[in-house]
Amino acid sequence: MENVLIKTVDLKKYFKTPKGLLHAVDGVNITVESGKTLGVVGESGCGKSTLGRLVLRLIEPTSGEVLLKDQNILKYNSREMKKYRLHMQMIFQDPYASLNPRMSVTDIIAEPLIANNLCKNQKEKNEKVKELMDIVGLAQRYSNSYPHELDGGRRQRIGVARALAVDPDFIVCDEPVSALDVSIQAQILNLLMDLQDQQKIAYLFITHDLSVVKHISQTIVIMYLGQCIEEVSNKELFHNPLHPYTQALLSAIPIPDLSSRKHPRYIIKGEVTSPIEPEPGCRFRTRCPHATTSCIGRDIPLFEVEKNHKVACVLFER
Amino acid sequence: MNMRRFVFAVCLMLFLFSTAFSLQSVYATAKDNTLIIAHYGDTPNFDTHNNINDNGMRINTILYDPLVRMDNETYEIYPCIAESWSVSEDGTEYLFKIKKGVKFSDGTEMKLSDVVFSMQRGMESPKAVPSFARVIKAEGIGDDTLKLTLDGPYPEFLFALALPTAGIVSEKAVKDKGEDFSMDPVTTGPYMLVDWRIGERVLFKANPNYHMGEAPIKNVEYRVITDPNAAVISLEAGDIDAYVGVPPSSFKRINKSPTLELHTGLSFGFTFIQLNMARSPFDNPLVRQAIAHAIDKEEILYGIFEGDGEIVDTFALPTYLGFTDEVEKYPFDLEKSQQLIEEANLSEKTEISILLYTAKMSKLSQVLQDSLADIGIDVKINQVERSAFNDAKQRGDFDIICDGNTFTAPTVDESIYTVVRTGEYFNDNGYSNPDVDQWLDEARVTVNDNDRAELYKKVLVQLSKDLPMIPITWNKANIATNKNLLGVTANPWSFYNVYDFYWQE
Amino acid sequence: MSKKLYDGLESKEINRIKKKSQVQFVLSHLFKNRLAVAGILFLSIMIISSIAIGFLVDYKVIVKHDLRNKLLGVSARYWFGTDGFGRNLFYRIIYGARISLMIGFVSVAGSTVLGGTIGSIAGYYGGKLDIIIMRFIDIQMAIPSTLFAICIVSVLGTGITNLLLAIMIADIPQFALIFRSSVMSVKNSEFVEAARSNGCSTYRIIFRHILPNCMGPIIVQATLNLGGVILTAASLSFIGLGVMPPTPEWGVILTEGQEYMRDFPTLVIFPGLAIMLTVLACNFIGDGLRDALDPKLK
Amino acid sequence: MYKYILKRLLLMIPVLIGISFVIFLIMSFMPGNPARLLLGEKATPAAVEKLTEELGLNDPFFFRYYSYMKNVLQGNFGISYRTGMPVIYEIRARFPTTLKLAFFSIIIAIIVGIPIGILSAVKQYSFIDTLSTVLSMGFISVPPFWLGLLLIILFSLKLGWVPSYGSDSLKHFILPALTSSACSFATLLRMTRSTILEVIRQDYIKTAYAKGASKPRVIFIHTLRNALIPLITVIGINFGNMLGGSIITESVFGMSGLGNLLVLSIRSKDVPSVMASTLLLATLFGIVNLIVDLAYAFIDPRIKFHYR
Amino acid sequence: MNGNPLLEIEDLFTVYNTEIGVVKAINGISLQLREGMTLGLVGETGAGKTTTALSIMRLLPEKTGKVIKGAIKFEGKNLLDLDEFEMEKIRGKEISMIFQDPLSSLNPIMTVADQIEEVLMIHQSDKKKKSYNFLQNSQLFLRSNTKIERKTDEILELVGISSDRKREFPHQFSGGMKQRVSIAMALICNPKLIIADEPTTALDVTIQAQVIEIMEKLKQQLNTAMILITHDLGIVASICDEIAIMYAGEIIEFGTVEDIFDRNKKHHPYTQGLFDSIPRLDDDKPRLKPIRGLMPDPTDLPASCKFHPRCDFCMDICTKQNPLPLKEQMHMIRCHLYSGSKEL
Repeated sequence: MENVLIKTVDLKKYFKTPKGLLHAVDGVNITVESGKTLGVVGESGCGKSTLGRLVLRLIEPTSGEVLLKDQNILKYNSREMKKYRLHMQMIFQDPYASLNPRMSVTDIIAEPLIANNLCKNQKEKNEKVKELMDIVGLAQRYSNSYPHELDGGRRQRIGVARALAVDPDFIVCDEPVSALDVSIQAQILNLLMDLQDQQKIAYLFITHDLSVVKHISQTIVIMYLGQCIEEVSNKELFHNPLHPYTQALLSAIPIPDLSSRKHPRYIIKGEVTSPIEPEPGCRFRTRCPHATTSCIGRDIPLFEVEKNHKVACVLFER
Repeated sequence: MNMRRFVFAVCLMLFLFSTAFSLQSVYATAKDNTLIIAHYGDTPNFDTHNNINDNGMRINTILYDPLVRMDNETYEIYPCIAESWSVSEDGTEYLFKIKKGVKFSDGTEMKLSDVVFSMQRGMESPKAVPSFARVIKAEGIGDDTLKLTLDGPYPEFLFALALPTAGIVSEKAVKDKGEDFSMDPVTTGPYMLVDWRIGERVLFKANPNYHMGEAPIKNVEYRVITDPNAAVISLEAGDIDAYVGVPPSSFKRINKSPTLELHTGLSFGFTFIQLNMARSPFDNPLVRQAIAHAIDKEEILYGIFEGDGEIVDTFALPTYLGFTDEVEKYPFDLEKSQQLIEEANLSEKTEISILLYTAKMSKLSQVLQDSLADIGIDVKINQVERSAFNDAKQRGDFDIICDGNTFTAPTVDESIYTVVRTGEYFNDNGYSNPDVDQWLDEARVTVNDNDRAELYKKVLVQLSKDLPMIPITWNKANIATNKNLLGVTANPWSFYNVYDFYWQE
Repeated sequence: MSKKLYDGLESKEINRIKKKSQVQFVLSHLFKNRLAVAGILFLSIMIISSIAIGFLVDYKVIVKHDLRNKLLGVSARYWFGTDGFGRNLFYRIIYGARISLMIGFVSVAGSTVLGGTIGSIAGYYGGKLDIIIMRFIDIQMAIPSTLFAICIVSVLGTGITNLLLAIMIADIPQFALIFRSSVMSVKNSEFVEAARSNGCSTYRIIFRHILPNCMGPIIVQATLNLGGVILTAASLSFIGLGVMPPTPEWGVILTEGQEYMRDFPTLVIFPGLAIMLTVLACNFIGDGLRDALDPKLK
Repeated sequence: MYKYILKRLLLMIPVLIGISFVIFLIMSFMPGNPARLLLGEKATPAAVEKLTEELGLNDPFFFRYYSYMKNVLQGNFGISYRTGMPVIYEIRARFPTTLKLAFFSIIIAIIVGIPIGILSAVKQYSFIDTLSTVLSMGFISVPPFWLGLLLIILFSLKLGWVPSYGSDSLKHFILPALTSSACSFATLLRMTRSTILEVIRQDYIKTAYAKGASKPRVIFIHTLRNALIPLITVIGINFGNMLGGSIITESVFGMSGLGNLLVLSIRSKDVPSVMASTLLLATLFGIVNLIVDLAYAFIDPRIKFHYR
Repeated sequence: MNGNPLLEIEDLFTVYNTEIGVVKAINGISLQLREGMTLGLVGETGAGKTTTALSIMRLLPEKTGKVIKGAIKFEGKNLLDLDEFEMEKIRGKEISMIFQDPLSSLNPIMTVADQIEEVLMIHQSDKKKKSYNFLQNSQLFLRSNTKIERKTDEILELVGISSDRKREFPHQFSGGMKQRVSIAMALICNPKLIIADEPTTALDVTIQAQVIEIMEKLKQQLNTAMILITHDLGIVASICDEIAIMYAGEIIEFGTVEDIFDRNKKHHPYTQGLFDSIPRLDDDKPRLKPIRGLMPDPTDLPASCKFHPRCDFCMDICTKQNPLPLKEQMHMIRCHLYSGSKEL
């Protein structure tokens, strides 16, 4: 764990709503090692996107710390923050909404360079853009195109190129492939993995798709209603899921194989409850088949069951 | 929430709206014997002493009886509430013998005390100034004589008393009703108020107790039609029987119509251009004369006013006491005008604007603007609201004013005294000539007609030389009526006593 | 072999990619709309002829009375006849386009800039500032804009400049609202978030990312308002609170003609037609722009 | 729900105060002395001065505003400078005309605009659709005062079917209502068309077809009610615009309504009348907006849910 | 292989006339579906899956969409020959449809019960007369009768919604509940065929599992045939009997579940590519093998094999000729790779 790049300490973000405080992210501790990928999985509304934005300080957390190489970035003012932004970038979910429709491909990719004064002149800028386009596999002839003229896969490549422009150490990928078709999805996943190999970039990979996250990440964090309920290594996840929710999630995923027909499927009842002013206790207990009274009344912390495997469930509490 | 409730609610709302707006049945405008006269505006109220609105005064003419009334054509004063009258030697005391047996519209008898009360009420009211400006005392003598004391001789006083601002009110009604009196007056006039729909119409019926006998036309309606063209259409369509103040552009049409008749006559008023003598370049008499020469009065009269009026060179008509033809005349002569301007040697170009407020004057001012452009003076037209106009005029903040006036009686004093006498209220253009002041004041205390005529002559001649204002045309008054309506003559004030009218059998 | 085929497809693809900027794209769409083209044509003709008439005819001829020739019918010399002052109605109407369009363009530009500033600030910063600005806008919106313009003209006095100011002030809240809502909708989009994560300054975010993407509805609104402003200006002149005669403003010409409406209806019909067609042209263009800028088409 | 209505009504108060302040401020900048207007040209300067003092016109601005508002809160809208009568008399007499005019116009606009809008949406790109588009654009572009004059020329002067002037019978309302409904009819038509086209594109319309619902059923049961929601706003806004537009319409047709009163009062610097009529119009405007919002809740359960 | 053919699609061609040009959405597909069977229609965006469904329902966008060739026989009747009124009787009663987005596919201003009952009412009244008495059977003037109400309660309970909530509006339900309502609506008339267009794509995984379970259960209970449109091979594997894989408006491979998911059998290169593109939970591929290139432009499709520009096995013939379908029992593939033999 000496390679820790990003670490959050008890990160919290509460939103004000007319019905009360919405606990979007509620005390999350994650660690991203440099050059590695941390996957974050959860259903819609579990706070995973909020977590991604908190880590980048695109929104201000309610409390907690975000440490970039042991520096708490939350302490910096906006000018200092600008410097740190160069280390951290983001790739967005919707390749249609995340590109400014009024700017050409070159302009979009060059935007971080210009905003941070990273290139001295037009020529340097153009060369850098050209280079980036080569890296992500975009043909040069698209450099004057506008996003609306391109398809989803190419748009997402632009998004990747933009994130790479400032040579970041760390990229938050917020569901970068969920809006894409399977064949394109695979292209982008390969691209991201290649980039990691070449440039040793660390990813915080947010998705709702367990199979994708398993494919790309070394460590996986499962979130439920703003809390981290299981942290597990890639290999362990499929063989030894511990938390009942993780088990349900794994079982719910239809596997493109006939063998799955034989297994009885384990389907959890009910739906995600509202994260507005939750009572203390395990947030999954309303749907959990193993729920007991011990699940109520106190927040269950994440504790290590085995090496590289932490879980927040009373069943495994020692 | 379901659909049925929604539909029900919509129906309910529609029902409520429709009942709220259910057209109040329009009362029958019985064509049989109702005379409908239209004016351009509505009256604010029906209080004779508190109403100097044109339209209000027209209404008060038939609602109230003054002490005396004026004949439309001969300008002769004839008795009404006052049977007869006499003036003291020095012209400051008037004795009126009040008619007996006059009844108010509520049936009560009019007493001398009512008349005295009315006079005193008028004197107190700031709005009844046209009638009472110079009255200092009103008292009853015996049981049928009213004595009015003035602050000086005032030969035109009877005209002032004939105005509808000097009506007779019931003392008891005024005291009982308080503020409501102005909405529901008790009067001795030929007609009584029946109904008023603000901004639309006023209905009257003949006063059955009228002291001169009940009016031949039993019902009268005063209708508001702000647009004169619309009024002419209504006239032609027979919707209304008479309209006061027809625009000249419609004269042809009315004269051609087989059912309509146009009655015109000279009014107590003229159209003039006032030059601000306190300001450059109008402080230079040459410039004033140049302007006078640049005005083509004939073109204005026939081109703009459609011949409605008479060209004048001075501020009096030939019938007026003291009228003279020996005044300086300024015929239309552009060359002369340009020459005068050159002589005046206008060095600085100042910004000159014409101030006005009515649409009628807007046309005149456009023509004036063109004329002045011909002699090298560029002017702007500044049409403002009436209140702003009065304001600017009083402050003397103007260059040229295009205006028309109306006064109480057909005399030279009435037409010019307040406008040219130094320090008078309407003298806004800084004109001051001690000689003129002296002659005007002298004429006021001179009882002998010949002597007064001489003084007025001197004043008029002097004014034509000084040129504080340039007279353009003498205005005319008109009323267009249904041909079947008889007894109509144009009133110089445009206040019509419907009592004189009657239907052709 | 297969490599060659691959290239073949790629070259085909190149043809398919429209190398058009956003502006060209919108314009090409706009020019497909026949009504919008008609509007542009009409407006251009109006603008060109109203400028040309300034060179061909002396302004004095346009405003100078000639009472001997008043109220003439349509003839070769007087295409639309003459008015109550004997002036050439055709000249006056053509010249009037200058005034009406000038009032229109300037006041729309003014209210766009002012309203835009207020609206963008309210929309971008939100919070208490937004609430305060919105209350002010509410207040002004609750007063009918015609009434508001009349009040302002009454205070400032009549005349072209004052009329222009009055209309401009009365239109500000409308633009502020549009700017505010577009800024608010764009503000939360992902590409703005991306710009922020790239370290763009607030200034750069507003001017480079947010405002260009708000322009669509604003351009449409401005074009449509152009027509509205011309109408309001004419209305105010019509009730005697705008431009003063003899300036050949359309509302003024109409008012002057109203007196002779019964016998010479052309004095009312021609200036009215001029107003209507100009406003119609603006509306056609605005409508065409709205369709051309419609994101659903892209 | 009642709580919500109350809240909205309370929220109107600051807006009304703001409006009164703005108008009072503007009016106080207007040149001219009301006292002189009230007394007429021939009144003596002394009398004018006395009245000026009595009306409190020499007081400082804020004091005047304060005392005016105090009176308004006591239900006293003051004495009109123009007529010398209580303002409330005139407003009471004129208000129904304006309301009636606006009401008739909006009814005409709804009756004509919505069905044609539906027709042109259902038959999109047909001849009817193009015709109604061009027609509605024409109506939006036509100057209301000019349309009024043309209607007068045609129907009153040439044909003599309806009176051109006045406001006393239903007949008198025909031309003015047509005139002032022209613009809102056109906007309503266009809005109906576009919202219906918008709604028709929605998935639940596809669902309705998939259920086997016939086309008229889909349009009248599913589409129209959903489309009604934005339409209500348009109707509300138009109603407000009509109150403002009454200034022009009433002056063309010489109707004695609030609009006419406003022009008259502004011209004669009749502050109390202007204030009272503006406040009345603004209140009405606010109430119409409130009704619009409540109608939303009535039609759209999502919003109703929100209010609880 | 049980049952008679319920739905037969023969050589169907559907196009959209758009501003950009003619979009060839379906290019000659033929299908057979027997009673009680579930057919999975798999493909990526733009493959023509939804267009197939809309063509069957005859709900293509009126102005642009058009079937230009082919037949759709439902119980022997060609649906394309029916007039609109007869079609209305079939929709919702014989064939019903479930849409992708439960959020937008329910009318937001009608209660759930109203929307379900509407289906019953429409199909009750039109037995009588061939007339558009649309107002008579609307809720405007008629409250639903008890029979209908009971049926609604039943179906709601069946999909797992308490009948107490039936007077609530769609916005008061969560996404999964809404999709259950859609299912209830589709099932209430006991249709013979349900077309489900990506019914679970918009839902979370755990909810998706719930919904799929219900659909499976009900299908078996009611013995309804179903066409399931999806891009998710996992869902297909878990509930479908037969699978058709679509690419650019053509069915490029068809077979039973066993045929398709048997990795040892021959497959179309596209099918192969799809399987290789999916990251899987159960094995640790270091790298995915994506299909290169992009979907072809639907306005400008190659006349020959539609997949050849992206195909790793592209041959000369592929650029010139559209392959004919090759069959082995149920299993069909359209590819020149296997055209050496008459059968697979």
